Amino acid sequence: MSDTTVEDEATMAGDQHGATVTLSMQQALNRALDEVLAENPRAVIFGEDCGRLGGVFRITDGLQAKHGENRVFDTPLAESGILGMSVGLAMAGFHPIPEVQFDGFAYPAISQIVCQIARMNYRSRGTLPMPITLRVPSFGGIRAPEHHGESLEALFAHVPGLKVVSPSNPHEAYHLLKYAATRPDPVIFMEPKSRYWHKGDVDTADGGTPTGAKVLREGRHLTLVAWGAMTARCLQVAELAAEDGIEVEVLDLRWLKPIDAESLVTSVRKTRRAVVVHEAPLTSGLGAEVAQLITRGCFDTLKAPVERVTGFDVPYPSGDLEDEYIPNIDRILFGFQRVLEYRRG
Amino acid sequence: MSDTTVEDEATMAGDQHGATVTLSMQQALNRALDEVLAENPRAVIFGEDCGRLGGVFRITDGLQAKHGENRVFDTPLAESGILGMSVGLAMAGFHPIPEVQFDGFAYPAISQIVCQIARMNYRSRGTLPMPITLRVPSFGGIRAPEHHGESLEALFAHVPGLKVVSPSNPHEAYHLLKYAATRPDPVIFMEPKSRYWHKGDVDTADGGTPTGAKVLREGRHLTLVAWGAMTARCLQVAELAAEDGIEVEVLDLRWLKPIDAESLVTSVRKTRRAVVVHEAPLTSGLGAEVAQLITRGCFDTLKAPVERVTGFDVPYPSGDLEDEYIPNIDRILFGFQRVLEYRRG
Amino acid sequence: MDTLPLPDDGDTARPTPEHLRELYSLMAAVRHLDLSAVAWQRQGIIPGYAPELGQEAAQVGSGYAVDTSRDFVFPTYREMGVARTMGVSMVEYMSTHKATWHGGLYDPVKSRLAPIQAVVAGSVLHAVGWAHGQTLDGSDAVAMTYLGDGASSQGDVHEAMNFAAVMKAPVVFFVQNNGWAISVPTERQVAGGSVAARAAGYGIPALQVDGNDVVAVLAATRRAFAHCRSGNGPVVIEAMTYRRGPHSTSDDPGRYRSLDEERDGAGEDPLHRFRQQLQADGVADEEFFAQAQASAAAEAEKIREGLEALGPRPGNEMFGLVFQETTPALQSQAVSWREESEHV
Amino acid sequence: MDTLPLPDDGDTARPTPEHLRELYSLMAAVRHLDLSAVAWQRQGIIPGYAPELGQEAAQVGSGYAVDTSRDFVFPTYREMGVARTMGVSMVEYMSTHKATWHGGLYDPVKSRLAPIQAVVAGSVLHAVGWAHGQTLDGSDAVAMTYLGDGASSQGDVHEAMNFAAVMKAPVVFFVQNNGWAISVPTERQVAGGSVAARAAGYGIPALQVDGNDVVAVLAATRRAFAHCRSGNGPVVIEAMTYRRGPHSTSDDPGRYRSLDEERDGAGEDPLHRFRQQLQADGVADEEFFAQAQASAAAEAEKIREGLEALGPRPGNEMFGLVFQETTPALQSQAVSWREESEHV
Ligand SMILES: Cc1ncc(C[n+]2csc(CCOP(=O)(O)OP(=O)(O)O)c2C)c(N)n1
Ligand SMILES: Cc1ncc(C[n+]2csc(CCOP(=O)(O)OP(=O)(O)O)c2C)c(N)n1
Ligand SMILES: [Mg+2]
Ligand SMILES: [Mg+2]
Repeated sequence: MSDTTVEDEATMAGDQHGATVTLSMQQALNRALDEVLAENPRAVIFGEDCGRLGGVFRITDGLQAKHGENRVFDTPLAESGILGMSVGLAMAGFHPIPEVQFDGFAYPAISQIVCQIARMNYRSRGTLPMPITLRVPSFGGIRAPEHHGESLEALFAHVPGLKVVSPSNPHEAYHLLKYAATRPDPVIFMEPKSRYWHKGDVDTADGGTPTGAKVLREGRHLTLVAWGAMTARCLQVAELAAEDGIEVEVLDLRWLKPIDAESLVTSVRKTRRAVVVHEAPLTSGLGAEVAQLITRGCFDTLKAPVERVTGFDVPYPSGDLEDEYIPNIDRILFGFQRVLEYRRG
Repeated sequence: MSDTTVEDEATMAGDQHGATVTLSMQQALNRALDEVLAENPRAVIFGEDCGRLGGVFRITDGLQAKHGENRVFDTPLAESGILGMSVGLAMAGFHPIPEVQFDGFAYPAISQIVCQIARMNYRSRGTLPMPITLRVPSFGGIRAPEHHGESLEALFAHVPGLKVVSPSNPHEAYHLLKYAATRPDPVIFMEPKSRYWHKGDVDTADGGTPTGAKVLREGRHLTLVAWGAMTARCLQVAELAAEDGIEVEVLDLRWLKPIDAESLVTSVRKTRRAVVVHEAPLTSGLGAEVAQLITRGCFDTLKAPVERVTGFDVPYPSGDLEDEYIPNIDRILFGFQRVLEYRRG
Repeated sequence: MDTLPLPDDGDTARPTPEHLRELYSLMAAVRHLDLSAVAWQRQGIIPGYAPELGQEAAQVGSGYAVDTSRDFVFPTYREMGVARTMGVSMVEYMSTHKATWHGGLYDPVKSRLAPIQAVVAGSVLHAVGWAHGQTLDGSDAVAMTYLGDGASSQGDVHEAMNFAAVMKAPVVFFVQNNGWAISVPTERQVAGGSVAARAAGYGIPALQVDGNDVVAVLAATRRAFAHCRSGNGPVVIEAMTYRRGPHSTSDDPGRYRSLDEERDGAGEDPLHRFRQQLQADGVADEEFFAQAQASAAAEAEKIREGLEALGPRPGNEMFGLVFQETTPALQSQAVSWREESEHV
Repeated sequence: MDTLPLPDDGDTARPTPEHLRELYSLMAAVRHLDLSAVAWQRQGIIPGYAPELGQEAAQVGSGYAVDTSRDFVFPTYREMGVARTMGVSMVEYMSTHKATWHGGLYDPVKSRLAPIQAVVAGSVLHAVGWAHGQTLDGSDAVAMTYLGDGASSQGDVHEAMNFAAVMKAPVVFFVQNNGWAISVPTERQVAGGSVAARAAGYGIPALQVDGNDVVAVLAATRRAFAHCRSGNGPVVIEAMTYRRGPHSTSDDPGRYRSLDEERDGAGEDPLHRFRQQLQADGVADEEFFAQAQASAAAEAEKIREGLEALGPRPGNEMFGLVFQETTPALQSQAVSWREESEHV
C-alpha cells in the first residue's frame, strides 16, 4: 500500500490549479476529499478507521491531520450507526461524507440508507435535504475475505431517492467525487477497489460534463457497456478485438442512477449490437435494466439481443475462484461472438 | 379483520383431506402453516406478535394455542435478531418459519438475510443447510403507514442463495407455502397483503406443479406477466381487453427466483408481444429481468419491445396517492396500446 | 433509579401555578384530540390512528421542557401530545393519519419536530447525529428522541447510545415504557426489566420516572436538558406509563390482555390524577377545568374541520419532492403519469 | 467484575498438572503456527492472515472448556487458537487464509465449530438461535460465541444479548477485549469502558477475567458453561487481552500506535508468563518446554506442507454448493462456465 500523504501528493504534483497530473485512483480520491473539505466548511468525513489510520485503503490519508478531528473522525464499529448519524448531521446542516469500510458492510446500514437517507427529503417535503455522499469501496478482484467483494449497484439503483455513481479511472474518480460531494442529494459513490493503485492522468481543471455516461473508445461494430473496474477490462477486450478488425465502442456508464439512456441508445443505434458487462450476479442485476433500456430505444436497429456477461448467480467466491467468477476476457469475447454471429432464425 | 380461528376453519371447511374449499388467502396460509407444524415436528414459527396475537394479519392465528409455545412464539422487536436467530435454529436442525411484520422491516435484517442465510449452505459446503421460510407481508394497496407497502422482490431475486415466491390467490397461497416450508433451502415467501381477505377456491388435494410460472388465462395477442397482487389486476384488464377483441394471456410468474424463463418464452413466442407489470419502482426492478429474458428468448418473433408498467422511481406514497403510484387499469391499457400499436420505424 | 448528577445551573424550580394550569390545559387538549381521533377513524374521516391514551403526562411533561428556539425533537408515530405541546399545527400533524403525507405536512425545520417516524427506533441515531452537529458547531442545543419499550430491542438503539456516549453528544433518550409493544408485554421484551438500567453499561446517567406524573416528567426532562446543555453528554429517561388503548385503531387488545389486566396495569388516569392534585393544591378550580375542557373540545372541532377540508396532495408531488435536483427519468415518468392518469 | 453466581455442580477444580501441561502445549502450538502463518504470508504461501498473537491464553483457555460431544462454538476470523484447541484440522482451517474457501474447508458439524465468520458480530445471533434450539430439544448443550471489543458496538450484539436473556438461552458470549478494533482503541469504541458491564442491563451475569491467564480463562469459561448447562440462561465473559500484532497482514499498526504504547498496553506475554508459572510450580521443566516447542514446530511444518499441497477448489463447486436443490438457471450457468472457461 502507498505511503503517500496529502502533503507528498501536493509536492509531487507541484501543480497550480489546472495542470494535468499522474495519480493513482487512491490519490485522486484523497485529493478530491481534501479539496472538498477545504472548500466546504460543512463537509465532514467519518467512518471506521477513517481518521487516524486514514482508512484501510488510505483514501482519507492525512486528512485528519490537516483538517482536524472535528472534520475527519473515527466512529465506533457500527454501520447503521454511521449512516443513521449521517442523517442527523445532514439535518443539522452538514454535508456528511461517511465511509463504509467494504461493500458487504453496507448491508447492516441498508435500513438507514433505504428508509431514511433516501426518503427524508421526500418525507419532509424538501425541507430536510440529505446531501450525503456515501463512499463504498466496491466490487471484487483483490482476493479479499468474504463480503469484501460485493457489487451492490442493482440494489442501490432500485431505491427511489438515491443517486449512484462509480468512477473507472483516476480522472473520473477525482471529478465525480468532487461533483458528488457537492450535490444536495444523497449519492452512493462506489469505488472500484481493485483500481485504487492504478495510475492515470488527471486533468484537474477540466473534468468535462460530470453527468451521464462517457464514450471511452469509439467503434462501429458493437457497444460494450460497463462501469467501475469492468471498464478497464472492456478497454482491453476492445484492443484485442481490434486486432481481428472488430471496432468496439466502450461506454463507461458512470452514473448507475440516473442511467443515461440517451447515450446508450445513441451508441447502439450506431453499432446495432450491445454487450453489457458487470461483476454482480446475473439475475436482477443492473445489466437487465441497461439491456432493456437499449432494447426499448433501439428495437428497430438491433441486430441481436443484448448480451449480458456478468458474475454468476452464486455467492462471491474466495480468491482462488474469483477469476472464474468475474467476467474475464474470454467470457466477454464469447459474448461478442454470440452477438456478432446472431442470425435471425 | 377476520375472527376465524384454525378451529373454525376446520369446521367450516368440513373437508376430508382432498376437498375443494373456499378460503380467504389469510385462511389458506393459516391452514398451510397449521399442517406444516403438524407434519414436521422440527418446524417452528416466530416473529413479532406471531404467538399470542396470531400476527397483525392473523396468519398465525390460533397456532400457538394449538401447537404450543415452543412451536409458535413471540420474539422481542428486532428483525435482525429474528433472522439471525433463524440461522442458529436451522444449524440446530430446525425448520424456522420466521415472519417479518411488514416488508419495510425486512431492511434491518438484510445483512442476516444476504450475508448469512443465503450463504451458509455454500460457506459450509452443504453441511449447514438453511431450510428457512421467511414470510414477508408485501406490496402496497392498503393505505398503510410509511414502509408498509414495499416491494422487495428485485433485491431478494438478486441475492445468490435465496429463492423467492409470491402467491396470487388462496389456492396458490396454500400450496406454495406448503411447498416452500418443506424445502431444504431458504425461501422468501412474499404475501400480497392487499389480497389477504379475498376468497377463492382451494383444492387442497391437487396443487399442480409447485414450481415455475402458471398460465392463468390463455390468449394469443399479448402476454401479460405479473405476480402477487398485480395478477388479479391483470386478469381484470384481460377481461376488459377481451371486450375489444384483444385476447390477453396472463402469466402468473409465481417464482421470482428462479424465474421460469421457459414459460415466458413459450407464451411470448405465441403472442409475440409482452407487458410486464409490477408495483416496485421501474428502475432496476424485476421487470427488467423478465423483459430481458423474454427479449433474449423471443428476439425473432417479438413484434414490439417488451413494455413495463410499474411503480414510479419514487418512495411508496401515502394512502391518498397510492392509486396514482400502483399500476392501475388505465396505465396497463396504455402499455398494451404501446405494444399493440408499435410499428417498426 | 436516578443516576443523573444534580445540575448546577438547570431550572429545577417547581412550575408556577400558571405553568401548572398550562400543563393541565395541554393534557386536556391532547386527551380530547386523542379520543376524537379514534372516533374520527370509526366515522371514516381518517383511515387509521395510533392513540396515546394514558401517555399524556409523559408526552406533555417532556415536550414542555423543549426550547423550540434551539432544541430539536425526534418523535415516533405516537407523539401527538409532544407535537401539540411544542405548538405544531395539529391539522398538519394529523394529516399523516389521514394518509395525506407520510411524516405529516408540518414543516419540521420551523417546528423543531422531525417528521413522524414509522420505523421503530428509526430516528434515535438521527438525534445522535444532530446532537453531535451541535457539538461541532459549539451550540448548546439539545436533541430529544422518543422511543418505546419495544423499540429498545432494536440494534439501532444500542448503536445510538454507544455513539452518543463515546461522542458525549447532547441527546436525551426519552423512553416511554408503556408496558406493551403491540401484543408483547415489557417482561417478554426488555430483558432485565428496565431500559434505563442499560444506560449504566455505557456510562450514561439515567432516570426512571413516574410517567403518569406530569410534573415529575417535566422536572426529569429539564434536569436532563440542563445536563446535556452543559456539555456532559447524553441522558436516558424512562417514563413508566401505560398504553391504555389499542396499539392502533386496527388492533384488538382483547386478544392478548384482559380488561382486568388492563385496569391493574394502567393504574390511575394521569389526567384525572393531575386534576385532583391541582384541586387539592388550590391551583385550579372547577371553572378552570370546565374552561379547559371547553377549549379542548373547540380545538378538536376545528382540527376536524381542517382535516375534512384537507384534500389529497397533487400527484406531481410524488415526483417533484424526491430530490433537490430532479433527474431526466423522474421528469419523463412525471410526464407519462400526467398523460396516463390525468389524461392531459 | 464477577456477577456470576458460583455453580453448585460445575467443575471448578484447578486443572491437574497433566492438563496444565496440555494447555501449555496447545498455547505453544498456537503461538508457533500464528508466527509461521505471518511468515507464510510474507513468503507468498498465503495471501493474508489475521494474527492472534497475545491472545493465546484467551483462546486456548476458553476453547479447552468446550465439550465437543455436545457444545457448539461460533468463531470470528481470529479464533485459530480456539479451533486448534478444539481439534479442528489446521490445514482445513487455514485454507480460508489461502483463499481456498470462505469459511474454511473443515466440516463445521463434525468439528462443532461454525464456519469462520467475516462479518464482525455476524454470528452472535446464530449462537443464540442454536442455544434456544437446545432448550426446545431439552438438551444441555451450550453455545459459545466469540466477539471483539469492536464488534460489541454492533446492533446485533445488543439484539443477541436481549434475545438470549429473554429466552434464557444457554449461550456464553466470550468477548476478547484486545484493546483495538483495527486502529480504534477500546476507549473510543466501548462507551463505559467494559463490555461485561453491559450485561447487568439485561440481567445477565458477567465476568471480567485476565485474558492473558490461561488458567483463569479456563476457570471462568467452565463456570459459565456450568451456569448455562443448568438452565440459568446466558453469561458474558470479557477476557482482557491485547492484540500484540497487526490487525491483519495488510495492516500497519505504526500508523496508529507507537511501539511504546504497544509495549505498555500488551503487558507480559501470556505464553511466557504461563511458562514461568509452570516452572515455579514445578509442573513442567526445561525438557518439557523444549519438547513442546519441537512438536509445535513439527506441527507447523506439516501444516505448511498441507497448505502448499492444497490446490484450488474445482470451479463447479461455485454452482453446486449454492443450494441443496439446485435451479435450472444455475445449471445452465454452470454449463456455460464450463464451455467458456474450461473450454470443454
Ligand atoms: C423496525 C420496525 N419493526 C416493526 C414495526 C411494526 N411495529 C410498529 S409499532 C410496533 C410496536 C412498538 O412498540 P413500542 O416501541 O413499545 O412503542 P409503542 O407502540 O408502545 O408506542 C411494531 C412492532 C415497525 N414499525 N418498525
Ligand atoms: C460488519 C463489519 N464491519 C466492518 C468490518 C471490517 N472489519 C474487520 S475486523 C474489524 C475490527 C474488529 O475489531 P474487534 O471486534 O475488536 O476484533 P479484533 O479484530 O480486535 O479481533 C473491522 C472494522 C467487518 N468485517 N464487518
Ligand atoms: Mg410500548
Ligand atoms: Mg479488538
